[in-house]
Amino acid sequence: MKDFIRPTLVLLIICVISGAILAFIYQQTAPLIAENKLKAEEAARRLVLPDAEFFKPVSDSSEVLYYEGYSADSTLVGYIFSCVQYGYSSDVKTIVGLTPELMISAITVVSQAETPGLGANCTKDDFTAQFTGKNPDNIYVDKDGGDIQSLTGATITTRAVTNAIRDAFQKLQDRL
Amino acid sequence: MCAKTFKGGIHPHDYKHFSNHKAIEIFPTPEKLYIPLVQHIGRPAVPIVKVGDEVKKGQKIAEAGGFVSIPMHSPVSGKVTKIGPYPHPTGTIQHAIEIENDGKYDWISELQDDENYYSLSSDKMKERIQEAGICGMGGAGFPTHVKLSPPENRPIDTVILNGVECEPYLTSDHRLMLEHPEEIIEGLRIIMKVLGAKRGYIGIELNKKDVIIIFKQMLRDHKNINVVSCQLRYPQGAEKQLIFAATKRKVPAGGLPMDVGVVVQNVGTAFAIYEALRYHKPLIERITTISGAIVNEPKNLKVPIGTPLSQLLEFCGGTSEDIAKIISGGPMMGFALPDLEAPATKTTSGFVFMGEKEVVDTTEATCLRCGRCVDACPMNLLPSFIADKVKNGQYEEAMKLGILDCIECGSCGYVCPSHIQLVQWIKIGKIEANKLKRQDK
Amino acid sequence: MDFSTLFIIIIGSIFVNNFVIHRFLGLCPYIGVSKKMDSAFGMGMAVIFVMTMASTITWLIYTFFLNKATSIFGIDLTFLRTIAFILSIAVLVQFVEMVIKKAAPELYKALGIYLPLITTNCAVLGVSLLNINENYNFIESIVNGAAAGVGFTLVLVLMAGIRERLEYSKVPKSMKGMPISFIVAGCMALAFLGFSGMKF
Amino acid sequence: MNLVNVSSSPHLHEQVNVRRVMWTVVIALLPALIAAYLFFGWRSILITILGVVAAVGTEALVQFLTKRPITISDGSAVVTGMLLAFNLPPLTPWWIPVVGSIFAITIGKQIFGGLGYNPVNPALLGRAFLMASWPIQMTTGWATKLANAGVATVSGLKQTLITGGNAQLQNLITSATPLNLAQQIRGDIVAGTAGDSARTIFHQLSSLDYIKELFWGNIGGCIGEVSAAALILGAAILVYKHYIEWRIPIGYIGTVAFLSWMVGGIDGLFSGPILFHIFSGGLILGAFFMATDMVTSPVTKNGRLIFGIGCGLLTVVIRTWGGYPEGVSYSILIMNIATPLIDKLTPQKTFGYRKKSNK
Amino acid sequence: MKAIQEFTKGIIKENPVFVMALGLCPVLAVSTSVQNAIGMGAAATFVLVCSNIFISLLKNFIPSKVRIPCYILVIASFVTIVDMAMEAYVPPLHKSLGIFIPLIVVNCIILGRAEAFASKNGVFKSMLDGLGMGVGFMLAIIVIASIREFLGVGTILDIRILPASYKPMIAAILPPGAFITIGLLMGLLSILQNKKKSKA
Repeated sequence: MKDFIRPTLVLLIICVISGAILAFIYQQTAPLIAENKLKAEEAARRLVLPDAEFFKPVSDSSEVLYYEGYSADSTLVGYIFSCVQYGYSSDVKTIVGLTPELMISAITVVSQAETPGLGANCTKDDFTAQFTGKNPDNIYVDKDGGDIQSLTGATITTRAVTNAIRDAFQKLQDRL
Repeated sequence: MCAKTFKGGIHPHDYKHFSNHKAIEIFPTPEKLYIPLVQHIGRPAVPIVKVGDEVKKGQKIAEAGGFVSIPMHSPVSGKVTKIGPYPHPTGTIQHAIEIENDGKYDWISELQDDENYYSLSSDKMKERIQEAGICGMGGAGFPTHVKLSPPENRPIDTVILNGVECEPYLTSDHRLMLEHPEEIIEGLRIIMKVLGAKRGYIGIELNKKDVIIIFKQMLRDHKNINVVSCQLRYPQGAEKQLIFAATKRKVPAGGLPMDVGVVVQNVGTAFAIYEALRYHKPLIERITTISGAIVNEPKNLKVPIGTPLSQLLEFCGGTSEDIAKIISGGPMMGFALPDLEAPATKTTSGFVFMGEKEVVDTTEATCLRCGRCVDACPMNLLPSFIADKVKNGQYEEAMKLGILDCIECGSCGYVCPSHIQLVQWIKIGKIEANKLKRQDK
Repeated sequence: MDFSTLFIIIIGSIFVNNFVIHRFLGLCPYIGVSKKMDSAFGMGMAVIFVMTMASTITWLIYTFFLNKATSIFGIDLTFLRTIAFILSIAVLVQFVEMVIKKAAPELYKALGIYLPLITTNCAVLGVSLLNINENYNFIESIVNGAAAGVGFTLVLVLMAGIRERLEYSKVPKSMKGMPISFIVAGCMALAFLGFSGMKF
Repeated sequence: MNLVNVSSSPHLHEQVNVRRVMWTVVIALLPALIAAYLFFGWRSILITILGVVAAVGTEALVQFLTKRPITISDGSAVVTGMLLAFNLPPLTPWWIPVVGSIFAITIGKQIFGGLGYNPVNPALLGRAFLMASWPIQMTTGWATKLANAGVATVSGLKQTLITGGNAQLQNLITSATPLNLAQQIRGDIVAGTAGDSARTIFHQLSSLDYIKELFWGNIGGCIGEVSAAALILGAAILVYKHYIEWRIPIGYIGTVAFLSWMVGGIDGLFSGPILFHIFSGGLILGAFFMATDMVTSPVTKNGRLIFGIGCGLLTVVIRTWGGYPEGVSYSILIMNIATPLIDKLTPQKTFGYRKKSNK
Repeated sequence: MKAIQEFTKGIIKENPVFVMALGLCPVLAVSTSVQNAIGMGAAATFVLVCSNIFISLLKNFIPSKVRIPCYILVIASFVTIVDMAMEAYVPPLHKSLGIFIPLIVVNCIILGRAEAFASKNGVFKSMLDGLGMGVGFMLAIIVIASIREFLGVGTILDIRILPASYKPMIAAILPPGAFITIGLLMGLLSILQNKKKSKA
């Protein structure tokens, strides 16, 4: 019986101690992590809508649909929405900024795991810059007859970004 | 008429044109003969003569060493001069009885002509065959009386005479069939009677059309005997392949022809059986082909057993260039000999001589896994895989791949683009595999 | 139940994002247990079994104990994820070993020696973590676990086939063993790139 | 008596050896090269020569460095170099075939001990490597003789499609790789995002007139896959010589034909254009010259059939749902990897094999 | 003197990756860039050193029957700490290493050292051993990552080495590149070792 009790006890002790330590560290880091996340999101928003000072989420009953961006004097300077579509080998998530006239002010690809050197180039400025000033309702990849120049060798990724923006915009259009 | 055949196999050039038009010539008995005690499968024969004994032609000089063995008879009258080791046409050294020809050709007893041989009882027939020292004359040399005594539970309904002669160069069976068709048919009838078989077939390859025509004509009255014309394909003459071509029966892997109720005999054997029954003549001579591109006069010879090869070659006018290879038997399955000393035996269907140009390069390249050996294998084995296993000493694996079912026909080696000596590897592996098998038992 | 989603998960985990050659999970057994086809197959079967079980159990643990939104405790314990998963996998493997030993001695003979190796197979923990990361639901997690195991078995058996053949080849001395196995793995990964970007 | 040769039987041998087989393959590939020259110009020859020279040079160098006998004269490196170059676009940069050949010979072949030991086809491995490394160079640079007949790119064609113009479709389609185009159109049609003009083009592609063009080679594509006619001529040599056997090519092409008929169409199941799928892309080249590569295909007879069917299945799967327009080379590579397994799972029954009798 | 050996052996003679072929999954998975390699190496080293110290400290306290679960617990705790710390302080790195941070738990190097070394040796020695192994592990990933990043992107640590006109060999940073690189490196190492042996 003793053979049995001691190991269990030791295991239990170690469990409790490590659990306690982890809980402590978790409490220390959790706010930091949450803050990081917010910061990252905020940074992305600022990137696509540089004029805005603060953002206001506009939500449906359950989820956030889009953000409104306001300048320091509380005038509406644009909208921000995020969209996602499966590209070549991963979900490509894009954040899009719109001017009050509903033209694209800027976009940024925040997460993707496309082929390095090809699809992964969709995060580069050369690529994202071409969206600025376009009407999100009518963007197509050049191979589909539009004027979004596709990444060399990565039409599928390009299409994922472009179509995601268009689709998401068309869904939101009535609410904006 | 549709020619019959089997799956797999190869189409080598048959080289039969050297000698297939040459009538059988009788080779004059030489000064000295060397009669090996092993000319067959089974126990060696036991000499019953001593050095110095006088022997007559047809006299028994060695007794069968057991049931699976045959006696030997002197092909000549003369004196026993030596009993000892002598080169053998399998490329090995075997004990042989040396007899010096006295030039008298005295028979031990004059040949009888027993016209009523067919009415003999089957046991009597078998006895006479056994006494005549007959073994399979196609190459392996299995004692004939053993083959004619199947166990009770293996009834034989079919006898197939093997006149396929699929080995290139060899024409001895061809000439025999052409010149002695009646005797061969009689031989077949005897075998059928001994075994109580109802059907008989004679398998002949299409490159012997003349023989096929003759046999067809002669067999018109024999409703139960048919000629099977076989497609030109090597190894059509292998037992299992011939049985399949003639009867569509498949001999089970690891089994014997009698498992499907068939016995196969060589046409030469049938001829010897006929002679033994009708004339009480022991097996002391046979037809042998001496051929090859470098042989000046390729011939089919009726040769006394024990004649050294050197004399046979001399009789054929020697060679036009240096001999690079001497093959006892056909080039596909025969043995390469180191010199000309070996004598002709009961199983020697021919000797083939090759010059420098004909000898194939035997340096092995890497296996390309092309699978040509697989396509060629008449037994549907995987020769290259088996050879790989043998090379690595994995004999059990090789057994699983059926190494013991290999009939060593050489088709795989013939087609291998990498010139891998597949048959050689398999032969080595078989020895080891057999050892393992015995251990298991 | 959306079958097409499941189908995509299955194809994805077996071919497109094969655990071993695209996600680099379970490399140790991939290199270590791939010398003979029979043992590779045995290992594969054991892994399929354990991966499916582990996916099930870890998903349940995560959903009902750790994740704040769905937990019965109502507190966020996600930071205990790693510990909880690895311990439950270790216990699971032990338990499976015991059960198989009693219930199916034949199976135990075939799989027994591989089971202890599986605890430290990162593919098992990996699939559990991925199920959470990908937000798979219960059925999807189980299917993903099984499919990942099948994918693992597939490449393991293929690898074993090639390595058995390499036994007979003249690989340079310095490349023999592990180095050449990695080269083969590289060839496999190149070939499996053919599946990338597959969409239905 | 001088020493005579006492090797084991058989003492006869067919007039065949590795060198002869390999050089015959080279000869069998020449018609396709000539066709490439006719349709794409001298550059296709240059690319091929670069591939061959790099392959042979690498083989010699590696064998010299590892102190093995140098076997470049057996022609196998030449075949590898040629096949690799045949899988490249004619206008690809000059260094592509060179790098590809170096990779193919070192990693694909010599590292395993040389000819006969490589688990996968070196040329295809080289191509897969190039495809992964320089996809842009590998998927652009198509040449076509009829470039002046209209807009010669897929994008141009698609543009016409979207704006709805149907004029001179026939000429337009003679551009880039038709397979690529067909897949894109088909994808759009199935997804319901394409108009009637897309359907027209798809039907044009599968029309008999167009398939004639495909057959003779009046299309864009890789150097070696341009002319099905020239390839079949070369393959006939190999079949006649018994260097390739029917099971792999027939199993392969048959499966592709059936499956593409089943799923490759735009009007539901069993509406696919069979001939289009057979003659477009690299199927003929792959089925006769690459899948049949002796070293990397199964040895057993049933195994070869399974291998061919597997190649066909994967080709159609990749063509229809994959990220790449063409699945031939990847499907053969994958089946190469499965070859030892196939060999093991398809043991041959020995002649006369019976299940253990109940005796 | 001897203590130094405990440290250096892990770097070359008993290098966990190249010589003992342990912990391969993260080595191949995160070696797409030198930055990732350093991050992964540092994380693993931290866990190695800490777990070695603790296990060495607790070696007399832990009954041998449950030692493996105990080790796993200790290791998992440290891994979780690293995981949380990285997420809090270096989020981009945490993101790019992904599930390979929690997977340090099943890294055979760590459990292997705990079982083979720390449970039998003193605290100081165990620490040095852990440090040596960790550094060896880190160096190995860095070597592989340097090659892959150099060929596959043309940079090292995001500093452009090759001219911009260099067309990067993307395959090097894809899975096949990882396998082939490590295969060739191991082959190279064994050539060097053979040379050394033949000299000695």
